[in-house]
Amino acid sequence: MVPVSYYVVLSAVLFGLGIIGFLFKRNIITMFMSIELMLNAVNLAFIAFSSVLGNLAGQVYVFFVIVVAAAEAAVGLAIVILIARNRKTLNVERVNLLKL
Amino acid sequence: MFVLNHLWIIPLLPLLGAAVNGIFGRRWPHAVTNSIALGATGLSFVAVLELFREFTHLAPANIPWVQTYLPWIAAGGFRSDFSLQVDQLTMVMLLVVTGVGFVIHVYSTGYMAHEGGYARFFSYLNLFMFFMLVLVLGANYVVLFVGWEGVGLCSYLLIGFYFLRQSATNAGNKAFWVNRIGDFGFLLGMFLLFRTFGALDFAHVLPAAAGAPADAPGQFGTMTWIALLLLTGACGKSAQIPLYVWLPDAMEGPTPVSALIHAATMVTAGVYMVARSHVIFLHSPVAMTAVAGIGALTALFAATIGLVQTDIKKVLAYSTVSQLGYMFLACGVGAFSAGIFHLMTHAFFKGLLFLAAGSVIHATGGEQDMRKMGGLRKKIPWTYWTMLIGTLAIAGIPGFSGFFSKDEILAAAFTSSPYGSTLLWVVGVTTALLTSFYMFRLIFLTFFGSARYDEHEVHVHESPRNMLVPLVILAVLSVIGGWQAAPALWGGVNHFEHFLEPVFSTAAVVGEQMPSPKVPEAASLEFMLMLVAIGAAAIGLYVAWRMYIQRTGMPEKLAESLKAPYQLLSGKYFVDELYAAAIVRPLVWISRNVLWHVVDEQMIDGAVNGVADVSRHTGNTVRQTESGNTRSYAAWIVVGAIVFTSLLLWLAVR
Amino acid sequence: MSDFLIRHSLIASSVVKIAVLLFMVLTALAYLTWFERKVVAHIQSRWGPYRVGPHGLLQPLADGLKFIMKEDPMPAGVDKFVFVLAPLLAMTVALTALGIIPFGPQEIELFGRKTSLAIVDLNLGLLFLFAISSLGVYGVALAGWASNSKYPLLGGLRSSAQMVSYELALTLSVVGVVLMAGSLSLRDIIQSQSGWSWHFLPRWNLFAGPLPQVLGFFCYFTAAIAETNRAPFDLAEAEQELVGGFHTEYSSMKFAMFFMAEYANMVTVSCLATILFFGGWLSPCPVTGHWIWTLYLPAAVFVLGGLGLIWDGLHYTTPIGKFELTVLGAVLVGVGGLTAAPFAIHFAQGPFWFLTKVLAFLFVYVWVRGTLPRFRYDQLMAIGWKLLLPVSLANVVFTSLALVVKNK
Amino acid sequence: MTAVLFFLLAAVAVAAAVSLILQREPIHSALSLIVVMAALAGLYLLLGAEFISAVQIIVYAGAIMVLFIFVIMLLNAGVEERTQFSRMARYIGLPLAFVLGAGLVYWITRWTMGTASAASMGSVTRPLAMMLFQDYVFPFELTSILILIAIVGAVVLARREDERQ
Repeated sequence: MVPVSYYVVLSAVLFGLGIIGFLFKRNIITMFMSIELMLNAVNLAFIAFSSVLGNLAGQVYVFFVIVVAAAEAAVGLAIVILIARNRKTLNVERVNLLKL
Repeated sequence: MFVLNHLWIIPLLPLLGAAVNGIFGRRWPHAVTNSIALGATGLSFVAVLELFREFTHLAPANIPWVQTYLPWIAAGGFRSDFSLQVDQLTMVMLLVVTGVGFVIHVYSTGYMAHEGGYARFFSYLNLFMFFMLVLVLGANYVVLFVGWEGVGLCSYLLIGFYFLRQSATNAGNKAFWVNRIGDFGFLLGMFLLFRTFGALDFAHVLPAAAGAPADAPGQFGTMTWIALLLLTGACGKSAQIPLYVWLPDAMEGPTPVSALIHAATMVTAGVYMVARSHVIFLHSPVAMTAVAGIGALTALFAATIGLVQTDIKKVLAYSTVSQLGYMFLACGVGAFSAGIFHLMTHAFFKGLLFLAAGSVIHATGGEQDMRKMGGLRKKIPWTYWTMLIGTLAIAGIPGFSGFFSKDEILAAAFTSSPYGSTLLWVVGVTTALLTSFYMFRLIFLTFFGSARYDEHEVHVHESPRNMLVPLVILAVLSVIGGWQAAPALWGGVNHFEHFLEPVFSTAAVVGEQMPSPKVPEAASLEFMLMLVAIGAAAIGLYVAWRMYIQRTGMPEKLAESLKAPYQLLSGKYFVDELYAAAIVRPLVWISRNVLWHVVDEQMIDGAVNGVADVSRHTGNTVRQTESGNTRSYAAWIVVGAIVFTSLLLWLAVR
Repeated sequence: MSDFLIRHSLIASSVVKIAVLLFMVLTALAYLTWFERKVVAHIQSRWGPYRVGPHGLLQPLADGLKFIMKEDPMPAGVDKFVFVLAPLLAMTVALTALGIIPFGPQEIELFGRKTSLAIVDLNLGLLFLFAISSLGVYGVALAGWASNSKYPLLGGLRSSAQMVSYELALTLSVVGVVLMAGSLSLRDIIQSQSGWSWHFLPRWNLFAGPLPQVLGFFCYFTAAIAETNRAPFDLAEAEQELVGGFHTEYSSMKFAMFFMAEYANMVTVSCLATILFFGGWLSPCPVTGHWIWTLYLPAAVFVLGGLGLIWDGLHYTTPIGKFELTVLGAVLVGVGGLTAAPFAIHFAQGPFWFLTKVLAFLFVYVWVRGTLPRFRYDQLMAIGWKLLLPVSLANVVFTSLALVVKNK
Repeated sequence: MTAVLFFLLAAVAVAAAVSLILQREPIHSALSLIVVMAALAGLYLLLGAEFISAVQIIVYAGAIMVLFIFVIMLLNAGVEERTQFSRMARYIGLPLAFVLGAGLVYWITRWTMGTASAASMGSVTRPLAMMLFQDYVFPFELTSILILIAIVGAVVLARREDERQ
């Protein structure tokens, strides 16, 4: 059997990758995906712990996380559409009016 | 027992009147305003009468009757409630305040009928009534102080009632400031009281003080300091040297105000306070001497100034000051009941005099200078007669109220040891002489001789009835007001003194610790003194008659011959100028050059602007991080996440 | 060799089953096209394919040859990876979904290991079926995007929107059945429908249970047609307006993959309809008592069909036709005899009934296509969101209420 | 067996995540993300969370990512341009991410945890449902409300100006 710490390490790695993606992608949609990646990593950790602790609460929380992610995607993508419509670009570095 | 159980009714009624008139009165016709103001005052007067009836049936054990309504300040050991108290002294004050107050309210409806701000005037007046009643009803120094400050406020408002006149506003400010000085002393005295006795309720303080050891003559102990500080407050409120300067200027206010506030009631608050805390004063010979000295000095001083004043109200004002000096003199020689007695009679006749003067002014169309009057006797007989009665009363002509009270004071000043002394008595008698002189001078200048005003412009007319009725009432009171003391003349009992006995009995208690205040005086001596006093009054009357009826040219000659003293007197001893040079100008200079230009502009504004600059510059620097670039923000978020996570893990492992 | 197989019997049996299934399914798909063309033709009173082989029976072969032979151009400026990925994805998903369908109750012995008549038998079968079929949209969407051409893009957009919208209704319409069965395993669902009410009416979910799932079935079937982008919901490939829709740029094998994926989806959906609402492999008539003869229905059908074919072949015009048809008929008769044999008769029941029902559904599919005109896009969306979704929700609510009442 | 599967899926997931970052074509990133999710679903199966893994596929892969791709197609998002306006992210971003990831890994490895036992709990679907609809019913309803709000918000946001009236 695989020690749970492996799963958690994997989730940590995925999380870190998500952060890197979030930091290094310029495309708003891709950054969004990176966020989803982080969420998934967290879910993995949840599930791993729930299975090692024999407690289903972890899975319940994953359920909620997924729901929230869905809502977030709906609203966020709507916002992305607005941005693309108004600024004619998806590059976050060109969407920087809010400064100084 | 209704009013006794609901003392709050008495002050509350005027407050309601003030509120209603002040808020809505501006749109209402005078009739409504009158009914409200008079209703409020009259009702509270009725309540006081009822209270008096109930009070007489009260068992001596229950006196003073204290009613505590709600706790007000409770800080550490300090506790002060909204509590009212009734005893004989309060009773007298209540009767005077509400009675005279009501009468003057009635008078005002006539006097102010043609003035602007009618409702405002009555609202202020009612407010004054409220605070004055709180003052006399208060069961501890704090509540008393509330009333004290409140009446000060109302006096300020009413002096500056014609706020379009620069002089009026200045006078108001002057009164306010001078009173501040006194109140400062009063506050310090209260603090010291609390520090000494741990409470400010009369019920606690006075017995405790009675039990405490008295200061030896010439010793400046705690008692002395308390007494002197309280005396400062009293001097401020009751216009004694050196703080009397505001009262003459206070005549800028409407005449009823002068009558009610600056003659009958408020200015006597100082006397009331001294009498209220007589125990403390009795414990310090120094303080007693100070009170007596200040009183005597003020009496003489003001009287001399009054000799040469030409403004009818100014004369009365200075006479008020000197009469107040009389009261202080009485308190100073331990004859507190005499002082209160004079307070009452003075309230009657001085109120009467002011109202009459007001009537004269009203009749001559706002003329206040006596040199432009004369021969009004026939034209305004009612005013003339009532004012004459008042003059007789204040001059101490036998049979009139002033005679009894003044006589008592003089007797006490002469006889009562250890405080009394011949000197005080001499001063008192001199003052009496001067008083009768300038009062009759006023009468002769105003009502006798030939008319010195322009007949065609000024149509002299008798005042309306609602002004005359109060005059009559007060005149009657000025006559009979002193008769309770009459029996003392033929060895009977002085009812007034007897009535106040329980209050000042503590004086007797204290008396056992020191040489007895009153030596049993021989009736003959008493009689002698009385004769001298009457003589003094008569001399004053005669001299005035000589100078202003027989040989009307005499005063000018006199002024010519004695130029320097005349200038001195007419210049009121240049006290105002002295104060201006010694205190006011330096203060102004310091305020402008130090407080304004240095403290305010440099320090305070500097601090504020400095703070603003600092924050602005920090903002400027921090602002650089707000690049508007989401990725930078993300990086910052990561930094935060790292910090937070490491912290959590550290806590978890630690 | 054999012991190796026995040691890894799980893998081995799976491989075998997959191979068999693939063969059958692909053939079936091929002949499904023939079937559809025939039916539509007769609906429109045409003959349909007739030339290639008797009754055009060899048409599918010809089509297959054509697909393979054709040139496979790669349009300019396409995203090559995605362009290739899309049809594969569609195909894979469609076929994977079929792997969960159980075709019969009995278990078979493979390499000394009993396995069911499905490639995998999950206890969350239904859920996974939806999970996989929900991936089907990618094939279409990616194809539309990768083609770098406006008609495919529009088609892809349309179909992805359409699929996502109807997936909701599809999933919700099934919940009623799941509630009644109390399980997500297809096998359990079928088992829960066994039995007869009043001794003649099978207790299938369509007309039995606490609440007959008529509404559920209606929603399911409508949504299913939309899911599979079939007429009248085939806007993604509306020839008249979008040329070919998402597969405009595709040709030869890639196009064939889309084609097969579509038909595979049809089959899957029909199977699911059978399982969920029509009692899967359960026989419509009780096999007990004096109904026992129904055990021989499969054999009878096969034999009669075979005899009919032989008769038809004898009268057929072309010699090849004569030969083929008679041979085919003979084979069918043989199969019929086989199914009548005592050792196989019980085993044959399940698959026979199952496939019969599926065939019926496929016929309905074609029938609908031949009958109904295409919807407008806004109508499509309106139906999806404003009709099917509420109705299926209501179905869920009522079913649960009925269950509560029943369990009281 | 499970170990092999684990390392296989883990490798797939990490590789796909890396490619999500490296791809410049948004749609490729999306596809990589889908792969990650599929791999994760497999891992969930290994961990015995079959229901969640199905949900993962249905919701994430089947709905959310479809939405992403839909938007990408709608906006016709091309290759992203590699601008470097943010010095912050450019210079210290990578170190930061590594610090965080490495730190997490380090701390995790320091702990000794039991082994994940997929078999330990049989079919979790029923107990999960019980938990969801009994113990966690309130959060559940809350999330439903959240979804509703999200729908409304998305509609309001995404409609065009001229459709307002």
